[in-house]
Amino acid sequence: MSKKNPEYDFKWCPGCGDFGVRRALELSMINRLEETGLPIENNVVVAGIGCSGNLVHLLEGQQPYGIHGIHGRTLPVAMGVKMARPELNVVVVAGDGDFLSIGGEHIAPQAARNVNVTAVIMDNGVYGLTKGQSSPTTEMGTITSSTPFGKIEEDLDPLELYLTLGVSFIASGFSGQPRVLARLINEGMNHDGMSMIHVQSPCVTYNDTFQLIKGNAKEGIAPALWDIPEDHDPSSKQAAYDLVQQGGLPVGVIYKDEARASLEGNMGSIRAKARERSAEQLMDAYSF
Amino acid sequence: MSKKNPEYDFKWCPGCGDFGVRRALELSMINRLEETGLPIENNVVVAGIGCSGNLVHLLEGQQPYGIHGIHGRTLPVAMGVKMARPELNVVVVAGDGDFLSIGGEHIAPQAARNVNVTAVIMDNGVYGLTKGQSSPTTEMGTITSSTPFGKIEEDLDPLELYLTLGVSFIASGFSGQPRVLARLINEGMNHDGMSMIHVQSPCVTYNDTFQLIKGNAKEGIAPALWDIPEDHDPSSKQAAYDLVQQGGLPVGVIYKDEARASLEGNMGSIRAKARERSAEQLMDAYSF
Amino acid sequence: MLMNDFVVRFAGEGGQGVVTSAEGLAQASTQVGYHAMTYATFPSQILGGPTWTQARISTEQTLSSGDQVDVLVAFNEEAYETHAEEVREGGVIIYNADDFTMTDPRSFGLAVDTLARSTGNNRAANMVVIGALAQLVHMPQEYLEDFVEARFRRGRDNDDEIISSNIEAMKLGRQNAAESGFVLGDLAPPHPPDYQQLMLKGNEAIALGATHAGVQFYAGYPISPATTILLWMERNLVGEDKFAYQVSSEIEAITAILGAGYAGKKSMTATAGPGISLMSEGLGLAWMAEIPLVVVDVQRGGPATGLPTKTEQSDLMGCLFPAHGDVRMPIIAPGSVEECFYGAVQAVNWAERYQGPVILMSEMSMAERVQNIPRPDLSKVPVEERLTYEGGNGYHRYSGNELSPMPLPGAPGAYVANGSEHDEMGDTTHLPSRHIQMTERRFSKLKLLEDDNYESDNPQAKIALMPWGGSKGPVREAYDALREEGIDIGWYYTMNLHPIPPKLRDELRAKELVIVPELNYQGQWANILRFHRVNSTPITQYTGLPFKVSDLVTRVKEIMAEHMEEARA
Amino acid sequence: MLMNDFVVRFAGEGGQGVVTSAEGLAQASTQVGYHAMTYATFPSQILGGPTWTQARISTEQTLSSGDQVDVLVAFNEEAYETHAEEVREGGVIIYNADDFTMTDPRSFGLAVDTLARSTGNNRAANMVVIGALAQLVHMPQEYLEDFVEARFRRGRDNDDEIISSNIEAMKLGRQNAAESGFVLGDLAPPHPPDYQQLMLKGNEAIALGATHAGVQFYAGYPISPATTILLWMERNLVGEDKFAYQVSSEIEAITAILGAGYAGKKSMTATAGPGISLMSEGLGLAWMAEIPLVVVDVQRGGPATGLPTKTEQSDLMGCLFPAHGDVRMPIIAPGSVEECFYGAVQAVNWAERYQGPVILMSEMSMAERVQNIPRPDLSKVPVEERLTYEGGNGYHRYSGNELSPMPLPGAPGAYVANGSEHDEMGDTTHLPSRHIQMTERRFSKLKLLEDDNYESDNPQAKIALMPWGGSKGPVREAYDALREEGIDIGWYYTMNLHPIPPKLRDELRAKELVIVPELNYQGQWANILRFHRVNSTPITQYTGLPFKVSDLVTRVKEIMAEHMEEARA
Ligand SMILES: Cc1ncc(C[n+]2csc(CCOP(=O)(O)OP(=O)(O)O)c2C)c(N)n1
Ligand SMILES: Cc1ncc(C[n+]2csc(CCOP(=O)(O)OP(=O)(O)O)c2C)c(N)n1
Ligand code: SF4
Ligand code: SF4
Ligand SMILES: [Mg+2]
Ligand SMILES: [Mg+2]
Repeated sequence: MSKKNPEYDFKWCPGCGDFGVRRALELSMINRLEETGLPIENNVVVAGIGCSGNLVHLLEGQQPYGIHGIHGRTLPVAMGVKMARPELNVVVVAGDGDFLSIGGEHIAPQAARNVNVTAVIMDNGVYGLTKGQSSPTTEMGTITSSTPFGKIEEDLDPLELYLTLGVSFIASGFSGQPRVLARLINEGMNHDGMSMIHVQSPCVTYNDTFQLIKGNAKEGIAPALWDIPEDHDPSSKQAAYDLVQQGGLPVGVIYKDEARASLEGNMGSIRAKARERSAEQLMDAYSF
Repeated sequence: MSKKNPEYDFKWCPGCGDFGVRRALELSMINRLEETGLPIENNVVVAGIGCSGNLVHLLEGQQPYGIHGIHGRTLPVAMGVKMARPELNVVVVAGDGDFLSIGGEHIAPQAARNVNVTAVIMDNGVYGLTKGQSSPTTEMGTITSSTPFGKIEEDLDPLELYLTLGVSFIASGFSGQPRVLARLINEGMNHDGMSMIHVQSPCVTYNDTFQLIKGNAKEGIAPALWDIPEDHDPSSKQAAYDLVQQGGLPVGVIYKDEARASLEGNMGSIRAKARERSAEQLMDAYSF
Repeated sequence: MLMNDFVVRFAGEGGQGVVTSAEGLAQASTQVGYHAMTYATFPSQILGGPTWTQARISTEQTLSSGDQVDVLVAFNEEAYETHAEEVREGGVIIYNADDFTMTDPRSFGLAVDTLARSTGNNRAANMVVIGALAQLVHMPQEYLEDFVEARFRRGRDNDDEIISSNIEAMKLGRQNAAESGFVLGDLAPPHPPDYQQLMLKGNEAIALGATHAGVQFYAGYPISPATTILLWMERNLVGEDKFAYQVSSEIEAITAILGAGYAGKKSMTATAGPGISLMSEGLGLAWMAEIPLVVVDVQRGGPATGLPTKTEQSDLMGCLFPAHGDVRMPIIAPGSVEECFYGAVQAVNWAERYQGPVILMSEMSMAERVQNIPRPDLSKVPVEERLTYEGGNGYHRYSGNELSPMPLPGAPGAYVANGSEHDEMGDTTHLPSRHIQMTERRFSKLKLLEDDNYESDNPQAKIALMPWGGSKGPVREAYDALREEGIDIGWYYTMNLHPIPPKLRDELRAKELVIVPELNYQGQWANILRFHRVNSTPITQYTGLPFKVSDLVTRVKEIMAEHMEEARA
Repeated sequence: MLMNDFVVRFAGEGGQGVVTSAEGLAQASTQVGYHAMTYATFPSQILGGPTWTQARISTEQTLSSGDQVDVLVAFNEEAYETHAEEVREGGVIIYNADDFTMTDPRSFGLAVDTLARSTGNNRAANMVVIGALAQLVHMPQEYLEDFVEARFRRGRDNDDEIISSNIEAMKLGRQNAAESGFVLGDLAPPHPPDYQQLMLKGNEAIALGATHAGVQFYAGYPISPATTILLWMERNLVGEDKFAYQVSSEIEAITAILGAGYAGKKSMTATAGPGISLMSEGLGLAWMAEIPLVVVDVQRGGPATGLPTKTEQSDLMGCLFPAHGDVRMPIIAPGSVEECFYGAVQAVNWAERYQGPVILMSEMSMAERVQNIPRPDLSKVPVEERLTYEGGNGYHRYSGNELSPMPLPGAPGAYVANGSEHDEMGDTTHLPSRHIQMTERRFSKLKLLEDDNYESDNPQAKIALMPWGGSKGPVREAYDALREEGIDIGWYYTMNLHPIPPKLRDELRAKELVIVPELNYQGQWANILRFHRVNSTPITQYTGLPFKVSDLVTRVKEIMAEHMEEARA
């Protein structure tokens, strides 16, 4: 909302990867509007705390609803919104620190429930907003402001984690490709279940990985980025594991389980079994 | 301490699996005393909240130190004890709800750090102490007091999770085999890094799985329990994954990475690089 | 002689029917028009373990479970050892002759299980006990038979069998009691109320109240003594547009209901102290972003894991000020099972009315006791809906210094519910003027919750008693006793701890002294009253048990005496 | 005319040298014997963004950063627009002529970067500014040169080059200022202290104090404005038996230091409000199980995520009563950078002495400002060690109603540190007698922390001022001003908010009125004083900024007038 709003006082650093992710989300919401005819207000963006989370304020154009709450709690908040109002499209935007460190506890349960929300994670391998501390995805050995002698923790592989936890839709992307990313986000939104869109979105100020990702011919740096081949079968978990093992930054859909019911779907089956009663009827059980 | 202590007012139900786990831990501490000559007070047992956690009060014989704190926080408390006093042997005892639900957030970081503690998890697939609600390892579809129409969440595979998170020692056991279990616990204690001993410890009151585990010839129920074959190579992650995929209840060491340094070891390398200063010396930097 | 009051304590091992006997007696009595209240304790272990339950039968409304035990039913020897001294003089002890024997002159044995088995119905043991108890106070047999009829007539083929065996069991109990020669007196006949009643526990009353108030979203994590609310909701909050679910922690519970509240649903969770501590940050966010939700704190002994099966009123400071920053939660603290129902309705109404978090503070002792209450006439219990925004886009959700309509996702009026300080659209800002406006806005909304709902009695007295929450009953009984003794003391009570009714605050300020009996060490409510410039002093108890009326009477007199002393000095 | 006081505000974009210029001027001045204090604000974004820093140079000890701006250095036009009105009349504005031009009669331009470049040292821009400022108050050039010498002489081959270019830059600044014709007066010569000094920030003082007190274990999670303590510890708390580490959340931080405290190490974490909320349950456990640890709360604007880069004193209730159950944390709130050091030492000593959690409440404004303080003589700052158990096994760690020696793992005396209510060995129990004993034991230990350390001035006055924490400085300045005007008002101050020094409490009770200026909405400390039966009234401000001395003077007079009114009425 920044353009319209002089009081809002946060800006991303010039060149920050998050600009591309913002563009991608704007595009995907417009695509969705065209696909479904549902207004932009039908989207709820639940944002984590971090440079990344500020995306919810920086979106241009027609505005979705947003929640910018406390650090690490995007998933349960999103679950609350979705299960209260299943007709809404709920999107989580958060950073690697917010989602994988302090918020890490919420991934497993949401994956087990297969809550139908789409999470877009802006992974820059660092805590940006607090000025450059290490995050779970910071490479072991890296020197950051909080690891002055090098990080002595093994770095986490989020994609493998999502697979193991049973996330039913997993895609990987790069902030430098907003249109590709938008398509992945839309596919996640259309998937009836939990969707993870894990995005490499470099922090140019504290952990600039643009060159590593895109490569640099002159300096003989091969790009980490690679497109997932057409023939990859996202319905196969084994294929997904193998793909993730190859390392680098794969772009595309890694895994997709369309057979599994979402939490909303399973609640339906409960409703079928259960007998709904009014407060008056419920009181009768205690009445004399 | 119960025998000596009339005021202590908790008892496990007759036949509870946790009796066997208690026996195993008593044995492993005695083995350790014989191996190392270090007194029992050199052990610190950090207990979760649950029927399982009461083990710390119910241990017979010579008493180790214990912490019986709040629900779900055994791992970070244990990390604090261990990194403050690396010479101590730190053991976590907790239930599936305490460790995998509310405490689930702490596994990934401790695994990444490879903190040298040994965690003995008493998995009974239910919340025992609160009288029978579903836990992350309760099978999907199961009817419990908190899932009156059947659980609609996929159940978690703890062993696969530990592997993905990079736990450096992973064993699986059964409370019905205290001596086998004691050996696994001792191997975990001797491993320099994070050790998970995941134990099936049935809740006879709310989720009695003894028959499923041990099988019942008459009723044609094959035992879920199987011994990990001699030829399994615990140093191979792939072999470990394959083994876990086979399902059932494997007994033995699933994975063991002896190459990786523990957090304590890595701190040593930092100490080598860093220059230690006294408070007086540190003040000099600001002095004039 | 005629008794208006009959107190029985059942003690034994978990699983011996301690609870079912007590609740059976209570039910039998209320069926025929008596008032009844039980008090239950729980063993900390799962199976077995020493436990006891008390039932009080009275011709009048019961305020406490009574500290004068007329009859002790001891199911085993340990129970006898532990509770014998609680029996009033002239009282009787019935011991389970199947389990042990003894020679206490006040006692006679009852072979509970043997007698039950002789009726061919092993499960009728508690009927044997009830029969014997009825005999001791000459409660007519037909009373009991009505109850058995009402309880076991369920349209099964063997209904008649079951009913006759249970009646048989009661008769055997009666017969044995009669042979024992013990008599307590004649329980005065009941004055059957002419209105419909409910017989239920505090947690059930809260769940029903919340349901009537329109709660449609419930997320919770098991914890004693709040678990039964979660289980109730999972069973009953089902159907279209309804959601009840066990989440992975209290942090998930509070943030999930926050999302639901934002999305427009009336949402709630219930927990105990440890959960309240974990919900701190989420409660602060709900306050900051102005999101309606209700948190029920069924208090147990604290701090930390504390005393999960004991009762206490020590979470007040933690609930009023759960988080960092300038926050102060609206607090409703019911004082009876009936108030649990109305308090729950009010909590939901408050949350919707002022658009923010509300905490309903109950207690273990109310959560688990059974009590007869008048059946609420739902058509007379108003339910409030939140003020929602109906206009177009470009709305400023946080404009002004007072409550404003709340937009709901899906409809125009998109904004960001923001936990950082924000401007009128909900975007983050650091302007001093905005922090001033928004802070005043958040506190000004509390005014919408101020009302005049409080009890007062003998208002001209210079010294007053003011209990809160579950101590209301015993304190009221003590108050009545003191007044009968001719002592000039006033009575004040409200469920609305924050905001406190302004008139009540002013009345209290005018007192020389306000005495606050409460079940905690610090005198938490007494402290808060001094916040309000009321001269208060607490009577504290931190045993994990409710107050005894007799103790209260003594201690109030002591404090009044001291006060006179000082006044003279 | 002679000036004793010189206040300069530097305003511009993040990255333009706003902070370095201010700290450079402060350093240069303290080097030659002036007192200096800066006040820094931070842009909420990472690069750029409007920001300003103020430096106050004085011949006397500085208490606040000053509300009379003598000179504004505007690095860009927006900065001029925003801050011009803050300049006192007769003040001067220096604007960055490389960035913009303007015509304010009070102003002259300085081509900061061009001039710097002309010396061949692009990084000397702030020296140009400092030179110009020195000229305006006729600060001798040799003062500045001493500073440059001291700062840049590092034994590098090009030291001379760097030094001469910086001196050259200053001279150019001077020259331009002189040509501008503006003069403010002559800054009175300093009275150089005859003792060694430190020039540092509040967070650095806390880290140093903790280190001196023997903290060996630190776990933390990044959060403004506490992050710098974590980073300091990770760099400096290294070596055998020391551990400093970034964990995955505040819940891990509090539970990890709890484990370390149990194991016998002095342990600490630092956070801000949101972290305090997440530490609730862990703090309750430390209280319950009697485990020493220190939590530093560097307060920022709240509630929730609040105002991360602004200052406030609104966490008091959240820190005193962080959790459910009967808990009340010891609180130390330093009021200056110097007290940050001594407060930290005391916090660690307290934790070890009473064997429990202690909260040190600092504030954004102190955390980030640079100030000169006397270098502490560590040999005179006592460090306490916990009372540890030395005997054999079979020890009852929790026996009695008072502090008892604490066993350490590895040695005999094994027990269970238990978060449930427990008996003397630490095993869980539900006996009322135990809950009574342990509750009284936990609160009785607070007595060990009571002392008589407080400031008082003009004690016979009927009305007194009592600030807390970081508001001490401005309130003291206001107090001095009021006294000079001949107003009869008293002064009280202590770092020990809980337990409050008993003598102080009694003195305050004797007052007609105690006025409490504090940076929050509710008047949190004023409320707590009424807990203590002190007649208190707050002066509140909730802008995210510190008090202005002039505002305080006015508001204190108003309140005193009202009070007289009422007294008369
Ligand atoms: C409870 C709590 N702890 C800590 C913080 C401080 N904090 C704000 S953002 C952040 C981490 C940001 O890292 P990440 O999630 O990776 O987002 P990025 O800035 O890199 O986009 C932290 C620690 C907070 N706001 N709340
Ligand atoms: C913060 C908090 N939430 C909830 C509880 C209540 N509680 C105690 S034990 C427990 C779960 C026990 O399940 P598990 O960890 O599997 O242990 P088990 O009893 O099955 O051995 C819960 C929810 C608590 N003590 N603290
Ligand atoms: S600090 Fe990094 S992540 Fe944050 S805005 Fe700047 S570039 Fe982006
Ligand atoms: S409830 Fe289950 S887990 Fe708990 S003691 Fe009984 S059998 Fe064991
Ligand atoms: Mg990041
Ligand atoms: Mg379990």
